[in-house]
Amino acid sequence: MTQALDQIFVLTKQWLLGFVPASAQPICSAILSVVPVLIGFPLLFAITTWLERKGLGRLQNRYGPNRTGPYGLFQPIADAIKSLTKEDIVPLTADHTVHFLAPVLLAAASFLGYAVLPIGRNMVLVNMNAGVLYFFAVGSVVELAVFMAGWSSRSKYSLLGAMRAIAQMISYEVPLVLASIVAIMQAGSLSTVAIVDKQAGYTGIWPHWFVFTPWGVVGFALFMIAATAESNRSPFDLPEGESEIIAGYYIEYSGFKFALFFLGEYLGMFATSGMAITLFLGGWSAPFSFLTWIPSYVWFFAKLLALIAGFIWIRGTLPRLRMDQLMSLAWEFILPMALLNMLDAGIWHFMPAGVLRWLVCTAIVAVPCVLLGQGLKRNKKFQVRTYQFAK
Amino acid sequence: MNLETIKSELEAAVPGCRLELVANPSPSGQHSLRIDAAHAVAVAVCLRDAPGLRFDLCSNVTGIDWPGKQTTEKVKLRKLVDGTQQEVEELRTTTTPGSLEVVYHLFSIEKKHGPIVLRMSTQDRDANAHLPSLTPVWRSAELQEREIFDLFGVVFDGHPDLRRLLMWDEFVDHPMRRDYVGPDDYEYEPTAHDEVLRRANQHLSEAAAKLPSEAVGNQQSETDGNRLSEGGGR
Amino acid sequence: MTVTFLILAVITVAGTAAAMGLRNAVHCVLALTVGFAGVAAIYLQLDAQFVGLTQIMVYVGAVAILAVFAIMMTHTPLPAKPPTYSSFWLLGSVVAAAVFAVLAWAICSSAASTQGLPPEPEVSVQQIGDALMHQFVLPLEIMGLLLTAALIGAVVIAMDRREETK
Amino acid sequence: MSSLQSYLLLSALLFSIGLAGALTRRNAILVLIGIELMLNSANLNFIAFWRYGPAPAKLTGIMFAIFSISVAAAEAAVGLAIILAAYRHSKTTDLDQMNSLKG
Amino acid sequence: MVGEGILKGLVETARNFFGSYVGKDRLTTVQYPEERLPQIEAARSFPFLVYDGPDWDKGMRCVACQICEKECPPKCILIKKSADKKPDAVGKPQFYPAVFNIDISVCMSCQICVEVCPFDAIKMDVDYDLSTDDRFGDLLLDKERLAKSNEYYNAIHPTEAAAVDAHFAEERAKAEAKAKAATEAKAAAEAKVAPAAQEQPVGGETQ
Amino acid sequence: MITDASPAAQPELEPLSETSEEQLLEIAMGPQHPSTHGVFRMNVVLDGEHVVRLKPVFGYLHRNHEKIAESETYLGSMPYTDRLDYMCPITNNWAYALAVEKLAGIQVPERAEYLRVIVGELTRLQNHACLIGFLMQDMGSSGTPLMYAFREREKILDLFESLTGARMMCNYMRFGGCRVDMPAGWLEQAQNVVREFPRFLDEYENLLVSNEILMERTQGVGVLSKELAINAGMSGPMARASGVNYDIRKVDKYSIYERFAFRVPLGAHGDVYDRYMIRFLEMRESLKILNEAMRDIPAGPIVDPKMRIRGFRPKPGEAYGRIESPKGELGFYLISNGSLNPYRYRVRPPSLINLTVLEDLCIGQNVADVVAILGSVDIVLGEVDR
Repeated sequence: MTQALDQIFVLTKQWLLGFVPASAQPICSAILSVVPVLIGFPLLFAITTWLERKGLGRLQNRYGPNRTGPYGLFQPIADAIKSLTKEDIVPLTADHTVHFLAPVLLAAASFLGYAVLPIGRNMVLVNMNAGVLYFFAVGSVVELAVFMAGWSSRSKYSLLGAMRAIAQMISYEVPLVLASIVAIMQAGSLSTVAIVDKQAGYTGIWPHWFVFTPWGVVGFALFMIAATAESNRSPFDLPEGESEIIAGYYIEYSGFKFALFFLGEYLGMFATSGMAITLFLGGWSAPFSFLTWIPSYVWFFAKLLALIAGFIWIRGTLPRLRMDQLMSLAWEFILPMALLNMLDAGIWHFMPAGVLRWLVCTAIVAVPCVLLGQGLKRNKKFQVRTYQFAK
Repeated sequence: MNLETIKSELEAAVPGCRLELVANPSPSGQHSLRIDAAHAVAVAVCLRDAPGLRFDLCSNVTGIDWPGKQTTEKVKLRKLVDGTQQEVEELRTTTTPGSLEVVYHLFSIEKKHGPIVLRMSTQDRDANAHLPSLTPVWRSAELQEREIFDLFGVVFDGHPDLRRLLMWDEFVDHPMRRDYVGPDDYEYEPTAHDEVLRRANQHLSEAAAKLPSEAVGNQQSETDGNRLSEGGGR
Repeated sequence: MTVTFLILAVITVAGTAAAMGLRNAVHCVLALTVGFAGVAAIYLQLDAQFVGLTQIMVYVGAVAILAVFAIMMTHTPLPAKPPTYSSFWLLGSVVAAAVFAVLAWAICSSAASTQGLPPEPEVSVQQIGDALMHQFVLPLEIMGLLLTAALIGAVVIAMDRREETK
Repeated sequence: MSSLQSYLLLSALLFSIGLAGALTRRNAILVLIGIELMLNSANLNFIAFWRYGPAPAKLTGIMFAIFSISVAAAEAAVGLAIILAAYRHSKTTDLDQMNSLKG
Repeated sequence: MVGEGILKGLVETARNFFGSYVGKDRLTTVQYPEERLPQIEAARSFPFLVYDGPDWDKGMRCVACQICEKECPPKCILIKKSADKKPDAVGKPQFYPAVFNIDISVCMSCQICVEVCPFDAIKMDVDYDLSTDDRFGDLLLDKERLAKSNEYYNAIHPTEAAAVDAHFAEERAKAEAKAKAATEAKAAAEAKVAPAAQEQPVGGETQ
Repeated sequence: MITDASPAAQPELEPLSETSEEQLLEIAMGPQHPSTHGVFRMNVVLDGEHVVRLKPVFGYLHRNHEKIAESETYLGSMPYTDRLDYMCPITNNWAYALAVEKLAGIQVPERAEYLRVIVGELTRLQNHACLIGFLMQDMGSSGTPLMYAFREREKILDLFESLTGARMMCNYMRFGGCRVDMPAGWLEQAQNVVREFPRFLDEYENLLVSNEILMERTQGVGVLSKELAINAGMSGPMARASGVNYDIRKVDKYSIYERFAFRVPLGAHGDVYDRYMIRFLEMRESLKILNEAMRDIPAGPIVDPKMRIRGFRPKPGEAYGRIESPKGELGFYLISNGSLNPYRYRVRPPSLINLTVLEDLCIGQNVADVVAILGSVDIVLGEVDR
């Protein structure tokens, strides 16, 4: 029963494929795999916008949306209708073709990454040999879409936003990849399925997730920081910096195209979160051995939502960084840490299991982390100040 | 701080300056010191830097418009009327030119005293409405002098950036002058106040009568006038 | 197979031709990315998965972006002022056409180029890694050195003179 | 078709397009891009020869392509940096105007 | 340690997040059309005219003295004095406003008209649901729409209204006493002078 | 001594054409920009993201308040002052009332002075809390601190409403006192709010003060030197953050501020962080004043019984009255010619004058810093443009 529930989607697909002739089976199989993803993740996007607005509202002591439907649940639908019925405005001097293509490309590129995300046991669109590489390769297309949007709008704000976005994305792609390399090293494969399989199994009730190792937790933290920057989320939302350059590269978009940017941003966030789950949080595996009866995809989405909640929490708390600080964070902290972390993962691999391994590996990452942090603080010369009062 | 002693101190420090005490009859007791334009900057620098004075904060700068007055009086004159000297009563109008006055309120942050009120007057309200700018002495006067330039029309010589502050650059008049009449091309809200509309329309027709067609056309388009009357008819 | 190849080839050629022919420099780069992506797809079709993905990552994700960045930073007039092409564009085209003719003639007349497709090889990423780390470790090291040198060189060359004086 | 020959022809075509671009464009960045295109066509050749070659398991072609891509990336970086430096000097990316060594 | 302040902030927002489910003081939003804040006695929105008795037109306290019209800072009041007089609350014949308009699109709710009114005739309303789709007509309140009963006034500003009523009662008592005294005096006079003059009519036909 | 006319050197800008190595980007921040706090425009010339030039453009909200006041009675201008700095209407009322009281020599009863201090300091609390919230909003913190500030402001506005009848446009002061006395239970309610306020400040402090991102964003940004601050007439927290010891409550000893023990915090760096922390500390000091004032408030009349509402004609003369409003020195300069209307009515707006140095603060900074600097100056466009 558990087995069947776990594999219900896989079995359904096979059952449906039984009705089509063998010659059409590959294409039908592809369609049957892709369509749920194309529907499911936008649906998740809708739910997330609602969750985000609700959660942010509560963080800020507000109710959040509560007028459309029970608990404001229909808010995403209302938003969709609103954005669909809005006038689509294209600036007169804009490069119309590129202006049109940019959101389409962005949304399309955001979808591509899902091909290699294992969202459940036996539930991956393509079990690609170089899955992680594929993921990062299609991720880089987003930059181009962002540039197209910013450049084609012929607006100074959008150009500023595009420049910021590209600079930020390029800078953070390096730490993102480097942070994920530790997991690849341990799994010995670029295939996402293999990485998840490597993290299966339990010691007692405790899972073998990579995040429960010194290099894993550092890698995960670095990956999440870089992923936040990569998906333009607060506190790294400079490209769209509401209060500075208004909406950045998509300032000149309205209506459905604007919604596509929104969709693209959230899909990117889901994809990178999904990749973080795959790389460090054991993919679809249950957190405790006694919970394995819950279907694998449930676990995947539960972890995804947990990470998204973290994103929302951080967004509701932190102010935005400045461009140069963002860059110095990437180059002075995250990049060295990621490189060290790779060394740490290597040492972990070659040291015999035991307390000593734990101690050594923790020390290797913890000490530089503190030192780098202190250095960063000293370089920037910021401190909590004390104030004097006039007599 | 006695204004008298300040005055004498200033006169000693700035040779040739003409200072005048202006009494203030109100209970506030804030008497002021009228300085002449030629020595204004020197006096200001002295006020700021003299160790006993140290008025380093120029808090408030503002303008006052004193429009010219026309006074008519009956004068008895000896005149030749029909070949004989006669005493004739005659109306004589004297026109005082009026002036624009700029007032500076100074305080001292260092010595915590103040205020001392400085006044400067222009010669008239038109061509000679020039005064030296005290912005080089007190930076705080920068925007306020611009505002006075904008709203009163005092030209501050030596101001680093004398542009209109609140009104738009194409605007010609100076709205804070007492004789300023607002243009009627405001978008008057149709209101219950027939009085407003009546005044607007009246002013409009006056303007039309005063100016040849072209100027009126620039200021006030035909449609605006129609709109106003429509609003009035509502 | 053939159809896929034809489609990809058409896309690639169209993209690259547009990249070399369009007047607006940014359009050129955008078209170029299409061409690069087409080439990457052809690599994938030739079972060179790793190279294909690397191609996308390097060319689309880095070179194209660098190019547009350079275009933005050099304030290239968009679209370019009428003489988009060099003064000896005719000569250049003729040379290019001649090169193609010679190459095409050589390819068509070559016996080796008509051979059939061998069976699909097993190329896992692990194998590539192994090869890089064992057989090709020296080139890899040199490549690393080269990339470092290029990185430093690029930074030094492109560095703003004002920054240097600080 | 779709044999080695077609890949080679495509590669030759790409090479010529790149060459034509490199020779005819005035914009230095586009010339650089043309050169990149020529490198790409060479890569395509490597991959095609590897795939149709006698020993695809030996990965030589792939290795060549990987190294070639790396070189191309390095070349692009340095090339664009030089263009930027030249632009700072001569305020143009137009090669026809960048013809003087004195600047 | 770097990140300490960030963590502190995260804890603080989390506390607010959960606190908003627990404590009322953290979630102060009022769901407006369904819930409303308790009416504050001192609140003010726009002026209205108080009338006594059942008939708004007859009982209007306003005597068209036009003080409020003069004192109104944005000049949003328009009053036209009547030609005749009507008895007021005390019984004295007074003018009344033939036209009394307030343009509440101009009014800035400053309450100066209320303060300057010597007759306690104009008071501040507390009604704030005044949005309308007719920009001009509905925002120009005439005499009829301005008139609100004394009971209504008592309901919205009880303390203030009680004081006013007491004041009026006093006045009325005084007037009555005066009238009584007058009638008594008159009666006394009548007792002296035989042909009694009829009581003065209280209507508005004088003048 | 007299020769040197400009000690506080204004930044001399080289002509743009010579310095600019690359093409500069000129963008208009505002009048429709989320961070310009109303309709305000800054024409910013950028080199990359660095500000080369910045020209503030004023006047979008100009309604010539001073001209209107010349045709109003003295009292008639009182509700207009609410609309100057709409974040703190009561202190505006106060400054105007103070100026008129100076002009006409009116005494204020003691209870009214206490009431004025209480509402004035409450205004300062809500203004500073909101300012910090807005500043954080400008730095991109999704409005969380702003919402917390608004939550507390709501409580203070409730107090204002039950006292004055309006939440923001209070129109509370009268010449020689206040308009109404506090209703029953108001003092307890206010004491409650004041008692709860430190909790909110602690919360704010946890959220913001030691936040590394905030410190990085604000420390060393928009530094204003003490000399320039004095010379450019900065006032209020803006000046005190630069170390200028000048609090009009202490200097002028107006109203009854002498009676309260409060301290004036001073900054040492004059950057955005200092301006923000000074406001924090001022709120704590305001709480002290409030506690003392609420404890000591005497009974008595709230307005000078001799004052008439109608037909108020001060004798000819002039007066400049000023108070320490939350934004800085808010002064009113009045000239009476003995008629019902002031001959000249002038507002000395702290918001406008504090903007004098905006360009000096922003040059060389980032676009992102410009909004933070503007936020730390604390302007309200109703007052800037008047």
